Amino acid sequence: MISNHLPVLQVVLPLLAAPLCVLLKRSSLLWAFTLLVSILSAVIAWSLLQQTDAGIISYAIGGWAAPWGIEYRVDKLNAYVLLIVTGIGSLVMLGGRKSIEQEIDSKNLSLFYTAYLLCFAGLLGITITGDAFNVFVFLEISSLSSYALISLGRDRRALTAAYQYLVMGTIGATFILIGIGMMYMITGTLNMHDLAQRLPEAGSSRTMLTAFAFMFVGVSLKLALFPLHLWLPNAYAYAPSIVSAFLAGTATKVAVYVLLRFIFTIFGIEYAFTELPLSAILMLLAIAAILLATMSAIYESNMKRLFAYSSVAQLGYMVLGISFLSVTGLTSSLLHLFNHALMKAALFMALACVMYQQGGVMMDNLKGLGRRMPWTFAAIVIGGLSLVGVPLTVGFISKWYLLLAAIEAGQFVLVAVVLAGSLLALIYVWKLVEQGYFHSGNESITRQEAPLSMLIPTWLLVLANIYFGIDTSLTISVAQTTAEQLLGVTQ
Amino acid sequence: MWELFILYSSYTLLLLGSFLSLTFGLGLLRFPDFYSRTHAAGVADTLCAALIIFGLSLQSGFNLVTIKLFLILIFLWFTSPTSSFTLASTAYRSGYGIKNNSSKRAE
Amino acid sequence: MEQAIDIILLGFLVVVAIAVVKQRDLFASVILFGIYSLLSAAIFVSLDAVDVAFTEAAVGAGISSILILSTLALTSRNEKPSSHSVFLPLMVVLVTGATLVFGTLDMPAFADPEAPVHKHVAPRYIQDSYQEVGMPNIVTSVLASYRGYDTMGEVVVIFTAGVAVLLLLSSVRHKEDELSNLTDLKHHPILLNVAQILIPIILLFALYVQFHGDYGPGGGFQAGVIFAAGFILYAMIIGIDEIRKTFTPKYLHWLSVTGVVLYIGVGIVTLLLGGEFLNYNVLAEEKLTGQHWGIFLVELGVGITVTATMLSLFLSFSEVRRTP
Amino acid sequence: MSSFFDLYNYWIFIFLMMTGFYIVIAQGNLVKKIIGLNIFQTSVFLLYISMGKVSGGTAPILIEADVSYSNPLPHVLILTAIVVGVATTAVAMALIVRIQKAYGTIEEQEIHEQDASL
Amino acid sequence: MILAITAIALLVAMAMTLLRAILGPSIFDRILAANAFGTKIVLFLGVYGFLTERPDFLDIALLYALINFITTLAILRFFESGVLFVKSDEESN
Repeated sequence: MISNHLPVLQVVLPLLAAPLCVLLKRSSLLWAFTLLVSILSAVIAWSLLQQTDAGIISYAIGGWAAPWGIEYRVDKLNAYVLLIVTGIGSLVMLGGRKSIEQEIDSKNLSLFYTAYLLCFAGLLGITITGDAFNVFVFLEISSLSSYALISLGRDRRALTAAYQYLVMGTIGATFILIGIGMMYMITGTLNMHDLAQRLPEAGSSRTMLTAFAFMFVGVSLKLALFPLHLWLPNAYAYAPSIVSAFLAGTATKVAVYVLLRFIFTIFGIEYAFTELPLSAILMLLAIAAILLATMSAIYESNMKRLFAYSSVAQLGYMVLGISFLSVTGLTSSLLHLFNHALMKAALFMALACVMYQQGGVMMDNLKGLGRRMPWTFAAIVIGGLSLVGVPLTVGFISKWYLLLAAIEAGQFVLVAVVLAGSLLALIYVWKLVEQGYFHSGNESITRQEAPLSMLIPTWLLVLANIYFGIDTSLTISVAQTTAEQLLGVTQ
Repeated sequence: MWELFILYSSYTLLLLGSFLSLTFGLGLLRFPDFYSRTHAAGVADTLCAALIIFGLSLQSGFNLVTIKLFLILIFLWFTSPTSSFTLASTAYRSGYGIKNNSSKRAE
Repeated sequence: MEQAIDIILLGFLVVVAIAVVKQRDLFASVILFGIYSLLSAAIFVSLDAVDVAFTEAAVGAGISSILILSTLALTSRNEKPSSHSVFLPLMVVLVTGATLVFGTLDMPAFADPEAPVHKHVAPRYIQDSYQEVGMPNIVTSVLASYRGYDTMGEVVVIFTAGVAVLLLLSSVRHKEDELSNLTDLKHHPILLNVAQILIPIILLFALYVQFHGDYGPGGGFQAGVIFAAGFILYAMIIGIDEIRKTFTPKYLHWLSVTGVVLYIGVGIVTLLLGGEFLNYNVLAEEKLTGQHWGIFLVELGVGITVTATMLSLFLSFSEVRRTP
Repeated sequence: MSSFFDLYNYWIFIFLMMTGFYIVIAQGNLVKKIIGLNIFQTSVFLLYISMGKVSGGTAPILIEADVSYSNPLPHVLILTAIVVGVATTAVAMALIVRIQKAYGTIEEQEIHEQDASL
Repeated sequence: MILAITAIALLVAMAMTLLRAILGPSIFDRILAANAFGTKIVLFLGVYGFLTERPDFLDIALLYALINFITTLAILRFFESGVLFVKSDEESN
């Protein structure tokens, strides 16, 4: 019986758990409770992914059939993203306790976990729903809670970063709202599946074009697609470490999912790529993101900002993959979605360890870190190499597929761009290595390794980076079937 | 006959109310300083509301709508003068525009 | 006639909006925004959206204004002229606006009954909701039953805002036992008397709105706001201390949790009874009775959470220390 | 082809939306930006509601008489959106209060100057 | 017809009130105008309900009256509590 209700439980479980945090006072209990909820969600996501083998799952909430009520619609793509979000969430939470206790005021702990779970539930809600307006509602749940979470950073700049994010995020959400309104105006429905069928029937019109434009800009704001990424570096840099790790691993991935969903499912490839020059637009934005954001990262001295800029660049790779409109390209995007979540979660977790021991994540804090915190620093180096795309790491796999897609499309300029991006990334990774291993300074070196409770989850993520870089059968098969499903290719 | 009488008295009340509301607007706009504007607003507002609401309730007959109309009237009668009074008193306490003209605190 | 009224009201809106842009006094901007909100609520009425008008008046003109005012009281009143270049924002706005206007060109004419919007999903709500849900107010049926899940999200949004504000302001708030000289308006005897008469009426009105939502405009959200407004009035005139002692932050937080849990709980119960999440039909033997119970309970949940959160927001802001 | 009188409503709403949007991106005071954001959102709500209007229709609360009703769905959506709007405003205001405490100003420019001078 | 005249008269009064709210000059004028505007809109909604033959939505007008009162008081309260007013006073002197 319960397996029929899994789609709704996926969201309702953390949503119900969030207010219940008020019952718990002790930090350890709160942490254990949140972790339990995260893991249960991951289990649900895993079994949903299994269930999608048999076809698309549709769940009518309230018992009202699809276009009238709100539908949860799970296909391979959502299930895959759900698994990423819940998996990263669980691992981050597993290692988060010490860092949270250190960075968050003890009297705010229960509210913090409430907000965290709300954000978690919001992201899941966006991903799983089959109703366009419901996306907006859950988007706001996750956004509002993430504004609060970001503002909890110790630096006062966290406040301005959160404010900036709030303004940009609300503009984005309002644009999405306008887009949804116009789509509703053309078709009279809000259900995505129904929209997908009725939009082509309505024929292309200027209203539809505007709807598309507003949805695209709105989602791009949430996605931090270049040049709308300005809120992201500060938001990730000044948020509490665990929040950065969680958001970097999940929030932008969900935004990419929304982009995919509305381009491929709602508007359809036909409209988006044939009638509109979307491919070219995406390609240009992606190239700009890859090159410019990576360059900004090189000059950054705050590590969290550095990796935040690199996130913008990595999002560029995902968007580039989409722009090819081929199975290989899309596979590379989806792979990168997963891989980048792993890399960034690992890196930000490692930075959380640095923050925990050193009290800061500036370049200076890295001096001699290779000897003071060897395990943590090794994690940062491996994560960095994965970002560059060195073989035997996950980064290599997605870059490889991206290159394949570029070659397939005959776009040799893009091959050059991807390679240049990787080389530029190598520069900032080398800067880290140099600081960590060669600038030991004169002070006597004392080992100050992070506590095991943080180190183990970090290393789990790092090992996942390596494991999925070697054994690619699982990820590639899922990504490939999803890509085929999205493109409507049947084999 | 009776209905006609009711209807016409309703019209009279409404027209009177309209006239008063115009007077009120004019007073608010044209009076030279804040306190006389308060006067215009406070006096005309209350009577105007009463006239219009009586006029409307005559049209509706006696039902839930009338009750609501009277509730609104009571509410307005309580709140509108109270706000005007509080406003004037706050302005007075803060020493606004008592001797020199309203230009002092003009922003 | 209606069109003329419509045009005049819209004209007012335009004038107010431009005035807000020009205005440098933030207090005046808030007052103008309140007017803007009231005006748009009047337009909502003229567009037949009475429930929306109800909410907009309560929220936009009421709660939002009060929140912004509370912030201004803690910050500064005058906006400094910015040396921003006007050109770039103006361009962005012009391009966005032009895109939107371009989009309207293919839109169905205003109020066209043949527009696709009225042809696909909505007719079922209008024709069958009375048989399926049993409420004369279609908006309530759709809100609480057909799209009840959105409304659950809405309650969670409000709850999230409450949590976020508590988190943000906790470090700058007065301690619970630390009494500060929060002012009241008790020295106005007239005000005091009026308040004592009005407040019970307001609370009664809130109850009416809460339970009359099936038949007329209203429902849990609006009622919650009115409830909170009543208490806020009390706090402003008779004294905030009594309110603070009655509704401690902890108590309010518990209340808002109760509301959310009540809403989700109804969903869980329907799951356990074998229906889909929030399928109220299974709550009773008779489908319509089930719907009635379900809607009653979820609206109650909404009302509780909204009252508690709005009050908590107001109190959070009013307890912020004035000195750093 | 639609004529001016069919669409002027929408255009006024768009003008209002853009006025709000302009306040958000052009003005430097943090509170003012939020007021602009509210105006922006309220105008979007107006746009939504106007598409639910049916000429000759009446409010979607059933009455005995045989009349046509306006579309209730946009009303429901906007009810939710209004709530989201006030929630955003509340969080923004709390942030502004904290920024005032931390920086002593709520002007964007002065905040940037303070951050840059670090 | 008469109802329409009343509605128009109220709208004209609203326009004048609005002008006062925008022109100021002092904040008190604006508050006064905003408050009066609220009253006018309450009356207008009443009349409008009768004009469109669905007068059963007077709850909204009632709510307006209430909210209007509360916001006016809120504004005044912050003036009474002094902090702001004193501050801006010092600035202007």
